Amino acid sequence: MSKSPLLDIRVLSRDYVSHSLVGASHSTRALDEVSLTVDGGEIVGIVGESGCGKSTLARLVAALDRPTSGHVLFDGDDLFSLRPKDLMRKRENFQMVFQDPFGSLDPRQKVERIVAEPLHVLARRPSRAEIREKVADMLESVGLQAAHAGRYPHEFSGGQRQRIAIARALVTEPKLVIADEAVSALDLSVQAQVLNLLMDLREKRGVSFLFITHNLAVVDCIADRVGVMYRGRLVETGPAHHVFERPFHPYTRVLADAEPSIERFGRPAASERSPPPPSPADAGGCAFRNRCPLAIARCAAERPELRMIAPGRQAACHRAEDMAENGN
Amino acid sequence: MTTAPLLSVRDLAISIRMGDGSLTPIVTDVAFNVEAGESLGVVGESGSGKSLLSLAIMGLLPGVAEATGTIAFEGENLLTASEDRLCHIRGNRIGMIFQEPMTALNPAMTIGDQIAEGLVWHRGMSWRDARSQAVDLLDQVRIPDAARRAKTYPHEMSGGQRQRVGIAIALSLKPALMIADEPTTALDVTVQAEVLDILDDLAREHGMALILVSHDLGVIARMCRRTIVMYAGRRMEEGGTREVLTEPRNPYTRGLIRAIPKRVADGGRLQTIRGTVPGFNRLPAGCVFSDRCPERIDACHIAEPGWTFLNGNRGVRCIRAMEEGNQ
Amino acid sequence: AQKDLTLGMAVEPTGLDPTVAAPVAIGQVTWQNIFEGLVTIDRDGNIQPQLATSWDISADGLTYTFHLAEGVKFHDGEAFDSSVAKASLDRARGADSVNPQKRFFAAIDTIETPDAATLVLKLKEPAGSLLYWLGWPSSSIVGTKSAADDKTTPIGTGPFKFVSWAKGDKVELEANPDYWNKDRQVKLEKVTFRFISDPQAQAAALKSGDVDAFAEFSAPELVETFKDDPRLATVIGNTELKVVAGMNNARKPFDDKRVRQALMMALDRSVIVEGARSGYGTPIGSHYTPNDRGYIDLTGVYPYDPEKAKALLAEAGYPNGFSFTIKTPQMAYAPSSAQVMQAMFAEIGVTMNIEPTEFPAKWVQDVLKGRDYEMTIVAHAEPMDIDIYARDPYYFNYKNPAFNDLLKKIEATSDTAEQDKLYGEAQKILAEDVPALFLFVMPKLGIWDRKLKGLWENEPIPSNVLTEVYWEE
Amino acid sequence: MNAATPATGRTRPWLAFRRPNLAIGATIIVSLVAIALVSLVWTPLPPAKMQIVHKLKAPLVHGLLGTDQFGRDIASMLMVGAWNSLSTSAAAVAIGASLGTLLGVFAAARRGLTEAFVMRVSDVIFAVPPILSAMMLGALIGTGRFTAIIAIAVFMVPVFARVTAGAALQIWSRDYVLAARGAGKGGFLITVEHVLPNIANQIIVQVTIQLGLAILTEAGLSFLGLGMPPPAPTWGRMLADAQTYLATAPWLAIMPGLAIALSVFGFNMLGDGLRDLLDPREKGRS
Amino acid sequence: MLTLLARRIAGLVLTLLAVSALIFAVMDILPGDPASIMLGMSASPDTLAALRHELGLDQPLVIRYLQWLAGVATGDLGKSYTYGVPVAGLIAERLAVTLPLALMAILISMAIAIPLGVVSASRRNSAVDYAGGFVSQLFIAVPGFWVALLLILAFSMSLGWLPAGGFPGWQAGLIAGLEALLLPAVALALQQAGVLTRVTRSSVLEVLNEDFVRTARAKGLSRRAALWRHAVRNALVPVATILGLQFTFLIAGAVLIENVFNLPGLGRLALQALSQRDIIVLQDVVLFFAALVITMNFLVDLSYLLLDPRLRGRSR
Ligand SMILES: Nc1ncnc2c1ncn2[C@@H]1O[C@H](COP(=O)(O)OP(=O)(O)OP(=O)(O)O)[C@@H](O)[C@H]1O
Ligand SMILES: Nc1ncnc2c1ncn2[C@@H]1O[C@H](COP(=O)(O)OP(=O)(O)OP(=O)(O)O)[C@@H](O)[C@H]1O
Ligand SMILES: [Mg+2]
Ligand SMILES: [Mg+2]
Repeated sequence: MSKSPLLDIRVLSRDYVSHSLVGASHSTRALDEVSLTVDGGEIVGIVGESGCGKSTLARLVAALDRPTSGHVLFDGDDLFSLRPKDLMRKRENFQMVFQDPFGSLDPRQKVERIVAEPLHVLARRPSRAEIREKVADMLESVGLQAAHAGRYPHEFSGGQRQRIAIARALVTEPKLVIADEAVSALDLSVQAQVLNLLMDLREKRGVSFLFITHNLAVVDCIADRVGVMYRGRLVETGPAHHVFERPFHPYTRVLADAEPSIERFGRPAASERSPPPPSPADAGGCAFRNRCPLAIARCAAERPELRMIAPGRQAACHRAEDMAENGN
Repeated sequence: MTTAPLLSVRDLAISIRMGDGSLTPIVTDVAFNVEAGESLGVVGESGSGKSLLSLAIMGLLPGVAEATGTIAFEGENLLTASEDRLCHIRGNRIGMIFQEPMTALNPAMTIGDQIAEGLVWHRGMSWRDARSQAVDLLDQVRIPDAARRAKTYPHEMSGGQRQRVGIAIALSLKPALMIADEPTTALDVTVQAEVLDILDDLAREHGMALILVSHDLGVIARMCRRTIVMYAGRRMEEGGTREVLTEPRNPYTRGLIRAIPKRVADGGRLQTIRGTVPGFNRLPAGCVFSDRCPERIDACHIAEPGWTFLNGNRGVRCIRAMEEGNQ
Repeated sequence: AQKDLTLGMAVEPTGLDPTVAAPVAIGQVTWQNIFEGLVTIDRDGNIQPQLATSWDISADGLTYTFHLAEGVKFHDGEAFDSSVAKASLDRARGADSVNPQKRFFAAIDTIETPDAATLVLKLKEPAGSLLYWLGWPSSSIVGTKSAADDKTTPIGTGPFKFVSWAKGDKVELEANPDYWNKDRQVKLEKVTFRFISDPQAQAAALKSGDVDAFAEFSAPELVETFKDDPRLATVIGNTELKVVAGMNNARKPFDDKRVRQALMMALDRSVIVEGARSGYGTPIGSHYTPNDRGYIDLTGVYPYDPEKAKALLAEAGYPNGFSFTIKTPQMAYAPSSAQVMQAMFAEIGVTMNIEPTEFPAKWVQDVLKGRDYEMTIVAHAEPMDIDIYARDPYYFNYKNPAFNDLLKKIEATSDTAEQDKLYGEAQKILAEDVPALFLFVMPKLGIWDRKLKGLWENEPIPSNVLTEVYWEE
Repeated sequence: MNAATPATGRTRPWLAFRRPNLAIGATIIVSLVAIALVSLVWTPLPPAKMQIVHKLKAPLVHGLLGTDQFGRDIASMLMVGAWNSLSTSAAAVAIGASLGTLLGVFAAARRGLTEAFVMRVSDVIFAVPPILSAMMLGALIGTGRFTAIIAIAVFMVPVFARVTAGAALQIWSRDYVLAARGAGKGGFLITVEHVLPNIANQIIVQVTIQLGLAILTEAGLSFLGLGMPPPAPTWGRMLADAQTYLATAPWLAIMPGLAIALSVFGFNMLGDGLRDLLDPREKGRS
Repeated sequence: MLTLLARRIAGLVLTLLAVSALIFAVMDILPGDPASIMLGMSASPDTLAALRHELGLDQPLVIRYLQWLAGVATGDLGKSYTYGVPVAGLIAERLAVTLPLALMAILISMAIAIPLGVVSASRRNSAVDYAGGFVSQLFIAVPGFWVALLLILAFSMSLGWLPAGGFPGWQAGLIAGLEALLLPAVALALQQAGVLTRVTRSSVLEVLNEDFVRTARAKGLSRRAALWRHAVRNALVPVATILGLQFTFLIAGAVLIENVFNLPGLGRLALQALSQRDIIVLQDVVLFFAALVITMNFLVDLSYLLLDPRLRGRSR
């Protein structure tokens, strides 16, 4: 790698300590030593089941939360060692889009104010006229009309709201947009519109995306590279299409198999599994081993680390090579 | 058709009384049959009236909604049946599984009791017997360690497990018809697959008819033999699932299928349906889809097309299909 | 006949030992019922023998010799004799005494006990009123052993014994079967004092029969509602409660006699009585009540005459009136009287602002001790306390040497006729000078069961003497 | 892209009055306020004018609503009392609501120790019964309107602090707050721009409810002689004074009692109506 | 559970220290002292000094406060200045009246409010709902002391069924005691019932919108059964909160009613102590109130655990 990546996530961990009213407080590791990079103009997708730490990762990258350990380097600067003032300036370059288009817009603010909110970070406060112009610009570039600036969020449909949220994220012309389930709440027809919009933006403005979702098809559609997460750990990365076509981690396989598709009618043949017992994410071994059809003794003893399996492809599995050889 | 179907819905229309007292029609001209043991999928985007439809069959429409038409279940019109009669049918003959596993269970009652309650209520069983049967049911929906789990509260279970409890409740009285209103949208894919499998197994084992409501075409493809596609409270298309998904006859269905995200060759874009679902108080004149339809013709704006029966058990609502059908 | 009695009182005593605290409610429960004194005061206000069956006063008025009753026992069995009496008086006048009447004992020089049945008081100077004060609750004779605990479990020589005290609610007494004075056999067996402060609740308790009697009913406006009740009798008697609106005579404009006189003339006392007390009350013209000896009616000295009042004000330099503040304690009579006065003062152009003042705490601090006020209104309860205008310091800040001389003369004579004449003169001086606005004497509104007999009608001293009370068949 | 499609039609303001609560409450309160305002310039008789000869006359015998024990005109006193009671309560609620809201949003913004501290302060205030603290305050600074206002306000502070803290915490968990933080905004800006506007409804509703309570409390304080000094008429003191005339002149107690009940009722109805009107969940319903 | 308790107690102690220091300071600033109140208008200065010494009032404020604190820490609440008896006993006597009164009032108000609230909610916008709403609004709007007067007028003076006031003490028998407390309890309960009805109604309405009620109906339960078996219990959490607040209020704030019914209650003790400047009694009573507020909050939290198993899980 000659030039340094736009976003460089280094062994990032986050523990949530729950102060129970009783007894010792106990901590959950929501994010466990995740390392990942995003280059300029790249769309990196993150998939994984609910609760695997996707949103935690997003919040950390957006510097809305502090990690237990690890670093997030943006443009070479470690976000968590910046002074608050510098961090605020830095925010000009990365913004976030949230999942729920109904909850992420303040119902009592007009679209103009909502979209203009991130301009707060600019060193030079733009004038009213400039703001108006910028907002109008943004609204048009996400497929809304400048005239919409004077309306309230409740006057818009879900898809339109998500566009407003995207306009807000783009108003400072950031280099990176962190999209946490940005299309999950949308209906099919709207989802397609928004996905197209994101791809346009990447093309026209060179915006990078860290695109988080639980929908494999969406990632497959939009992302250049994908990271699969399981229980707070990154278990596989690689070019999106390859990862789903030929998974190197059994969990990716399970995910891909479970994804419903209109190309598969009726029930898949090999779905006769008993539900897995909940496995503790202990440090001792692979967290997936209890659900894993390929588990071997080593999986319980030694935790697999993320490693290069093929060019551009990494997996954290002791049996990744076997998977690679066996093909599909 | 020699014998009457298990469920026969005719001319169903549902309206909502708005804050200012006016009635807004939501669901219009819905009709379909469900035979015993058959599985029917209902797809449609959010707000297209799927839930109202399911609730209407259960007789549990919210107070502001009014339904007309007939919903004949085993020959009895549920819309005119007495509340007592409905109480008897609900749970007993028709079971329902709800969308949100997190909120559909009473947080203050053990899951065993929630399952047993229906048995006590309808079958007059003792709580003791009902509870032991509840444990069996939990077993059937593949909840491990069922006897212990029966004594726990919903919050101690995961979403997938709760949804299984919901299935167990609906299943407890061995209803002839099971309505599942988006039973897996709140779950992630691996759990969704498991829940769908269980539902499938049970429907088959008990010979239950199943109405599965979803907005996920993939789920419908996996589960249902027949499918109805709904838009703005209207059925747009009906037929065998495979035919509907592979040879859609309505432009809306076609649009939906094309909008499913999939890898598109280099930088290509997904095809979309332009515009958004209109609110029920501002539907376009003529065909409700006419303002968004890429294949519309002038006639589309004039009158709403009726339901056209095509060959086999297929039907569609579209002027162009009417032409084709009449050919 | 019925042998028990429930008597209502508005105020609960704080402690039951009248020799260590001032509130009249203490005496109203215990005096003559539980505790007795060397002498006592009867229902007409006369001094009568009690534990001292007789006494001699030396001609120079400096030696009092008391002959004590014999065979007297306290409720706890302690025998009463001259040493007990001496101990009791010494306790009241000692250096660390907290007896509220301590200053009346200041005249006593030494106390001797020649024998068990004789007590001799040697005085420093003649004290014409000593004997009277020895009849008061604070002079009660307490036992040597029991004195320390009398506050909560009073032990006396009286015809009733203390049984229990449910604080906030009631005190119960029972007849003392071993009472020493066989001439005075009580007819009640059990007596309950119930403390009810809310006048409406008092009325309700009376009407529902929960309480048999209220010797001092609080709300005159409710008296009318008892008129139709065949079971209850309303008995209006006299009290010593003189309601006066004291002025700060040292402060402008009240330092000008003409202003005070004008204010007096601005007030129609009978209207005040009518408006504030539903007509129950007797207007007075000086600091003296009609039931005290030597009383003269002086209400005519400055009768109601707003025109004259205005003229007098103008003469004093206040043709357009002035404005001032009255500090009113929150007892019912004060704000209501003040409101009527306020309206009347307004007629002569004087603005009076009412400042409700917490009683006793804040009132005592501000007015009585701090003398930081312009006008106040309060009922003076002690009998024959005309001498307060001679006290220095006292809250009126009134200074009249002629008046002071007069009072000294009264204290020096023991001839009652002469005393009465001098009292008359004193009343006249006050009526003329108007150091305070003399308003009215509060009546004793007794309301009780018609069959109940023997309760005091008048109140020469705040008390509820039950020795002669009985139920008619 | 076409014009936006409103999710729901805009609420037409007059429709609000289809809600009986709101209509009844607003009518009562507006009339009371109107009467209170009129009393500032006109009353049938001067409220402090005594006519002892006409004392305790029944309604219509002398004056519209009769006279009190001093022969004062009850109708006039009630009118001025409306002003005194309403303005005292309004001032108290204004103070209590602003202080409490301030504390509440501050607690919500800071969480942790600050929140615990605010809750402890509420506990402390709750621990001292309002009448007791009013009496202490009265002894300390004298009785009067100011004391009554402060005494009532003190008791409102924890109420508002709790209500706002709860509501504000919910707002703080919204994604748009997260978005604002992503825009580099701090606690103060977020509170002003997002939290306060979004909890304003709940505060307004609470204000109307507390106004009713304040009138009751003011009446209780006046009843104990802790309110405004005479001759200023207040409903509470009129009721207190009337107590002993309940048997002989019942209208004396009934009139101010009704006035109090009516205004509390009005404020509660208004609060209820506003709650229904402002609750978004109620929008779709009848 | 124990840590929960420990935290609460720590909070309690802090709050109590703050309250007591505050009251001590305020009482010191307040004009008037117990000695001159006890000795009346004509007491001489040396008598006053003697009494002040006897009561320990001649010591500096801080010393008195610390002495009082030390006493409380060792379980000695001190002696009343005016009554001259241990305060603990005084409070206990008053509590014997106030506690049953508050309990009765709470029970009566629950008996009125919960059915009324539930029925109003389940028949939203029906005649029953409007009537219930009107009645509860009325209960809230009418001042309690006024209701008390009317109750006395009707039931004691006219009908003579119940005593007009006062408390005979429990030694007079359970019936007599309860009779004496019945009217005041009703006077207190009506207002509380008004509030509680509204809380119950809105809480039940909220729960009726929950999905699990629909699940219950889908099982075939009738409207009534779903309401009582599923909705009501879940609706009780906010009701419990209000009940806790009300109970504290009834113990501490029922002064007006206690006055009208002449009940020797705790609220009146506090007022009396204040007007007599009996600082020790006042301190102890307020201390008790504060402890009560916090204990009540704690009990309410415990009742949440009872009503809502979700919270139980968290504390495991
Ligand atoms: N504030 C928090 N306190 C304690 N635990 C938390 C907190 N936020 C998240 N967690 C836990 O951390 C884990 C990861 O949560 P996160 O929200 O990142 O998951 P996710 O992958 O975004 O899930 P979803 O798909 O459901 O949004 C979960 O187990 C969650 O319960
Ligand atoms: N109780 C109600 N009051 C008012 N409108 C309602 C009510 N219930 C449903 N509607 C309206 O009826 C229409 C259809 O609602 P329904 O819940 O049946 O949609 P759905 O197809 O189930 O959507 P989703 O996929 O989001 O669940 C929507 O426009 C909705 O706003
Ligand atoms: Mg997430
Ligand atoms: Mg739905």
